[in-house]
Amino acid sequence: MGILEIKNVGKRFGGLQALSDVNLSVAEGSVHAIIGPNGAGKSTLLNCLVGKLIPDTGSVTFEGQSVLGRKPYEINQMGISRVFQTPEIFGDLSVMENMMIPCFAKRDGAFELNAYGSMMKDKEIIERAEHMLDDMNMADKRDMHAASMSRGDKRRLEIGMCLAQEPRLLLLDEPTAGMARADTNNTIDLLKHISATRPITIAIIEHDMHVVFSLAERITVLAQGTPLVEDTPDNIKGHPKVREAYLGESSGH
Amino acid sequence: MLGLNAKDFRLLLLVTILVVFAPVFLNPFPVDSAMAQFNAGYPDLMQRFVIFGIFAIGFNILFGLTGYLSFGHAAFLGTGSYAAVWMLKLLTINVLPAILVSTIVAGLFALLIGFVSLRRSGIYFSILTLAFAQMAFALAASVLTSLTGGETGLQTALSDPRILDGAAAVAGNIPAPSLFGYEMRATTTMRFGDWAFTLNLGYYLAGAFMLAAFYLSIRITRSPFGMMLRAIKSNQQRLNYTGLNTKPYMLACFVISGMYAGLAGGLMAAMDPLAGAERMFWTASGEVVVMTILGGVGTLIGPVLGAGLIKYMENIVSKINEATLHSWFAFLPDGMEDAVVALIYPFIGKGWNLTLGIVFMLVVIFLPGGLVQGGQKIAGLFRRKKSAEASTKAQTPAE
Amino acid sequence: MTKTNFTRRGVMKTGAATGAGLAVPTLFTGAAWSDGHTGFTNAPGEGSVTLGFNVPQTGPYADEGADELRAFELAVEHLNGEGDGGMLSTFSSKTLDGTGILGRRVEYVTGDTQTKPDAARAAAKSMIEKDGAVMISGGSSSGVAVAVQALCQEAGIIFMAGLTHSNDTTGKDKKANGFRHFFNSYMSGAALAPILAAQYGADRKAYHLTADYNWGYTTEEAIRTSTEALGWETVAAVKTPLTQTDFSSYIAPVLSSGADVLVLNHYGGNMVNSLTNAVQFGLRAQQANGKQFEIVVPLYSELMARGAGANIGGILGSQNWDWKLENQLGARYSGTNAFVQSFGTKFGFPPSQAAHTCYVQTLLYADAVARAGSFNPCAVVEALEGFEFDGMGNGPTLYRADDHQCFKDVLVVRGKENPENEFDLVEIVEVTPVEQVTYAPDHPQFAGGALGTCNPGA
Amino acid sequence: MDAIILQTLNGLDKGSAYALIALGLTLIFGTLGVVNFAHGALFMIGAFCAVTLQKILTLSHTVIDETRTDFLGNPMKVDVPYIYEWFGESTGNAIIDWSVPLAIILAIPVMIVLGVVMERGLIKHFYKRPHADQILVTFGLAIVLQEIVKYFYGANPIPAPAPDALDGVFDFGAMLGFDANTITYPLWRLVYFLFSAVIICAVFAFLQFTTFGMVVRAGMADRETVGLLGINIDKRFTIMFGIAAAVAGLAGVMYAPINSPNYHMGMDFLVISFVVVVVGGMGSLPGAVLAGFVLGILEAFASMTVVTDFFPGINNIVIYLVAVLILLTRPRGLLGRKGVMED
Repeated sequence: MGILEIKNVGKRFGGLQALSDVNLSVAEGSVHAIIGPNGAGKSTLLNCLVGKLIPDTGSVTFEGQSVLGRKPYEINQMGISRVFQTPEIFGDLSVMENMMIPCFAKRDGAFELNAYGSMMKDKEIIERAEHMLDDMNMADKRDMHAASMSRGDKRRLEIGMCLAQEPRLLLLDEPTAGMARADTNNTIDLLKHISATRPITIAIIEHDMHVVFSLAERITVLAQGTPLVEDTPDNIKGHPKVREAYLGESSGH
Repeated sequence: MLGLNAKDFRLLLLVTILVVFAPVFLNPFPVDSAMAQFNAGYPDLMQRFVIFGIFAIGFNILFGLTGYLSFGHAAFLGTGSYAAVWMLKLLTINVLPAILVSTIVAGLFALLIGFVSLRRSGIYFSILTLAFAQMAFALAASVLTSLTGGETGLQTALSDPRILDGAAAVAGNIPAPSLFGYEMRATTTMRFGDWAFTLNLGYYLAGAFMLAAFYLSIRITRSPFGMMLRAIKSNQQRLNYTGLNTKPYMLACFVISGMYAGLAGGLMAAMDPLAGAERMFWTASGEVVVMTILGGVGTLIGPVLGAGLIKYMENIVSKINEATLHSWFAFLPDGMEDAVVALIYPFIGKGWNLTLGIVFMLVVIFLPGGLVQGGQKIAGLFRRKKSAEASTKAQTPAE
Repeated sequence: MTKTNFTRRGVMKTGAATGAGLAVPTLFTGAAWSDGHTGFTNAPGEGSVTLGFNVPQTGPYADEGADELRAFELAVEHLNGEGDGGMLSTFSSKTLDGTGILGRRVEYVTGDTQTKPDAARAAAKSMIEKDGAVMISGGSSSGVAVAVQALCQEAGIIFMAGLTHSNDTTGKDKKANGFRHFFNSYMSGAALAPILAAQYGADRKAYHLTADYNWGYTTEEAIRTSTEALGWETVAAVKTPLTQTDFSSYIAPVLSSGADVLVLNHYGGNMVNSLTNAVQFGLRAQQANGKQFEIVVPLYSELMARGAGANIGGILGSQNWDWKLENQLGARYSGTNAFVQSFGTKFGFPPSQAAHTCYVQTLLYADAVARAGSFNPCAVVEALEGFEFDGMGNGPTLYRADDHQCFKDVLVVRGKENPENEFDLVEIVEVTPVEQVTYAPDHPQFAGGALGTCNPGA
Repeated sequence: MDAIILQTLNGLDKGSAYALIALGLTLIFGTLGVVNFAHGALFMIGAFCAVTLQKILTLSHTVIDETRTDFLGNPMKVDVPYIYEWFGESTGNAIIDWSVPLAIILAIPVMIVLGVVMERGLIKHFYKRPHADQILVTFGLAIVLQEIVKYFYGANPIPAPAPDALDGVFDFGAMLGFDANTITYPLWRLVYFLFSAVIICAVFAFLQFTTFGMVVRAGMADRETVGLLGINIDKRFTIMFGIAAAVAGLAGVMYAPINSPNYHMGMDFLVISFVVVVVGGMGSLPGAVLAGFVLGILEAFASMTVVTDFFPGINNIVIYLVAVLILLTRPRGLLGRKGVMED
């Protein structure tokens, strides 16, 4: 029984069957990649996991509890954090404030009317946030305007913000898309480090085979809305079906 | 001090000094000099400064922090006024219950309207709030006349029951709103040579409320709640995916902001027991938007400055008439006097709106951050002159 | 009550006397007005007295406000003995001699009501608190008049209403410190009804369009009551929103309703638009129930007539005063020509009824102060209550003590079909004598409210 | 039945004014994303183009007529329009009579120039500024334009009647088989309706069938991509601004005979036109037109006594009530696109 169980999930948009009969199990503590050509339904699947979309059929359970019908923030509070394709951070806020928000969310839950207390005097939160910044090697950027950082730093901050909530499952949506090689490698190292040092499950949707094969312990190949194969990276590399459906066209990677 | 950092405390101190000594600062010219026209230190205008300051501070909590532009905020001010006048009519001429009830009623009204309007964001939210306010105005001015006094407005009357102190009224005259017997209009004039400064009880009561409101707005801005509101403005999606429910945050903010408006409305009624429907018209909502932007959106002190500037124009510039102009320029030769008067005349008196429009444009073109930015520029000039101490501190938000 | 006698001129004098010292606030408690010039709000100093003229300077009524302001300027000139004296020579009371009021030179301050009760009160308060005005006058809507009147009552200032036509001003919202020279809705109804019956017949069916606010309500009620008493039937009375600009959807159903008269209980911009729309829809050219279809506008004003252009041709309505009155109806209306002469000479065109009422109100106030020998509001109230006068352009007039309303003849006018210029748009049809428009103080249309007692403030 | 037909006509007529103003506004607001509070003022200036032309045509010199006296007893001064001297009195009067339609010729260049100057001189610098700043600057501009008009023309409405030939009523009753005079409708209002239909069609045709229109439409959809293609989209947007101003101005010119123009008429329409644009859906031109007519017709029907008897006061609030209901059931208005001005 995996930490995330996807059973018979289907989703239709008008005439397009985006997902059909998707079955997937992500083992606790693993790094699981979901790959597939454009339009294979990767993003739709991800959106079904985080509450942005509700599948027409099937079930999605996280640690045995259904996530279907729950709002994104509720699913997040269950222990699933999401990293976006383009880093989604609070650009108008300082880096420290960015980090404090998930700390509050972890401690106080989805809503807390703390309108009178001073944010800068909350020792517990400040310590946690500073600790997380240290962890992410961003302590020196503490007071920077988040929007003014490089893309790589934004990505790093976003991942840090997700980790600050101590999620059991981290979902990443093409985390290296549009990144320079050096930034990509940094991100790979960071994720490896996270996986090695924390009791966390990582599910990653990725286009870049270099990233996938550097990180993943298991890979699911999605094509035309349905899982084609699921196996270890080594087996996937040589799998004829995968070559046919996917790798052939993306040999450039 | 008071749970504020040094910088915020200094700001609060500055505002406190301004409020306490406003009767002096606003009357810089001797009473009988030609410039006395520009004195603004009389009770009504000073009351308006602080009351509209409260309104704008409250509006800024919503708009400045979350970026949600309510175009119907005057509805809460109006509701607060009606509630306050009804309290003055039915319960007691003491203003405290009226102010309290006006804040609560406006808060409840905001809860209702916010609950519906916050289902949408951006321009759709703005239009929803506008639509609700316009409906409130239209109904108050017509169908609900028995409740609101219609277009004429709701006033206190000789026949009001006033359960608590109705009997104590002086025969033949409606009692003036008071605080435990001290009338809001009670005024003392202090004279220093040619200068006169007017101290008014109502002003100081409103001023005290304004300081409390200002202090509270600093606390809110610096609180975790305030940070969440700024986070909503910055990236609502990320906030949702960080396990935070934006809805109650927005609603709480909307209600708080509405209560500020209600407090302002209640104070207006306490200073002058009249509540009219036009307080809810869209132009009144637009006015607070303009005050906030003019002063500086998202800054603590900006909205108060914006409110002050607009009320000053409305009450001082509109009162300068042609005769006043002639008296100012009487020292010039006749032809020149007429020419100068003719040149200035379109901008004052009945032309005060023109001046207002020009000021709006000049401020927004040359001071993109509003009056606060103008102040910072001036302060910056002084600082540079003093020394080259470069204070490259990190950008503190919401200054 | 700790309300200091705050007068700028007074301040100057005492300030000079006490030197640079800190004056102790003086406490006044109900001093009798008879012992002089203290004991009330803004008691003027020896040299001059300040009056406050609060008129709309922005918004739709700004032109009317400008005309009121001209009249005030003229009145102040005449009081101070400048210009040709205007109505001072025709006024039946002869206490005013062109030396100001009680020997004090008259000065004035102006403010902008914006035709909003709130703004009007702010402007009035500024005049009272900052400029030391002892009387406020002006305004061009009943909402403003009622709001400012209440303020003046509270502050202990005399309010001489400008253009306000709602029954409420001297009805349920009347105040001891407030006085109205202008006529009201009831008088319009009482004056118009007989003439309508005479001109259009007694078996008419009327359709009312009424502006959805207080003035509209009282006017509709007055016209309905008066016309129904003479046999007219009211087919429908429809309320139109205050902010309406296009009245087509209210005009369109009129013809098919079976009505043969349309009564437009609208004023200002509302009236210009509704009348224009009604004429556009061809109502004036129609026959209904075998009769010519007619339109009635209970309250006429020269500025509105100008805005409506040719559409006012042949339309009946009532007015407080018209500049042609004396020329056409003789010496009963003396004062009219004197005023028109001085106004026309100074500004180049004849005055409006708004200007007239404001001019007269200023003179009446000054005269009352002079007769009472005091600026104390209570003395002024006493002097004005029950005051009978003549020579102010309206014929013999009474300021009734019960409600502070003036009673005088009311004009019924008709829009000219081919006006020669933009200042001569109406012709006088008839003047309804004062007896016919007088009502009992407790008339149901004026029920509720009480004058209270005069308040000298301080 | 006749009442329903009449109110439908009224609704279409109100709707055409709303639609025309909203059409121009949506070009600026719905697509360029600029909150233009001065749009109402453009409408007002359009109406004053009609007044101005009337004034120009009646420019006069003064002749003193000794035989008559004025109200002060002085010899009467009589104004004789120059146009009488050039064309004779009857032709002159005919020209003056047609001044409103003629004002279209004046309004088109005036409004386009005004729009372009506004965009180049002011709005251009505000594309990247927050909406708040756009509100303040355009609101300021609206006040200034309004006050300038007030300075020259006063606050009182100024009548600008339709030509006599178009001033009557049209009898629909006879046409539809009812009795004569049961359904009559003012000719000029029909003219206004047809005129707006023509303008609306012209704007749509322009955007649909010209290269210019195609680029603008592409620019509305994705400004950056079109920019990358090397097409000077900014210049085209300037022209678009001019067109939007012209549409508002023409709506104003032709509106002048319906209600006498006054200096604040723009503000009266401003709020309604924003509501119309948003109810129609941000970024949708057909949506703006549709919403204009829908709200116009609903407003007309809400004023019927059968409706107000049932729900007193509904005629005061119908537009806003409907706006609320539509926005709550259709998150992006009637035909709105996703992602325009939602944050």
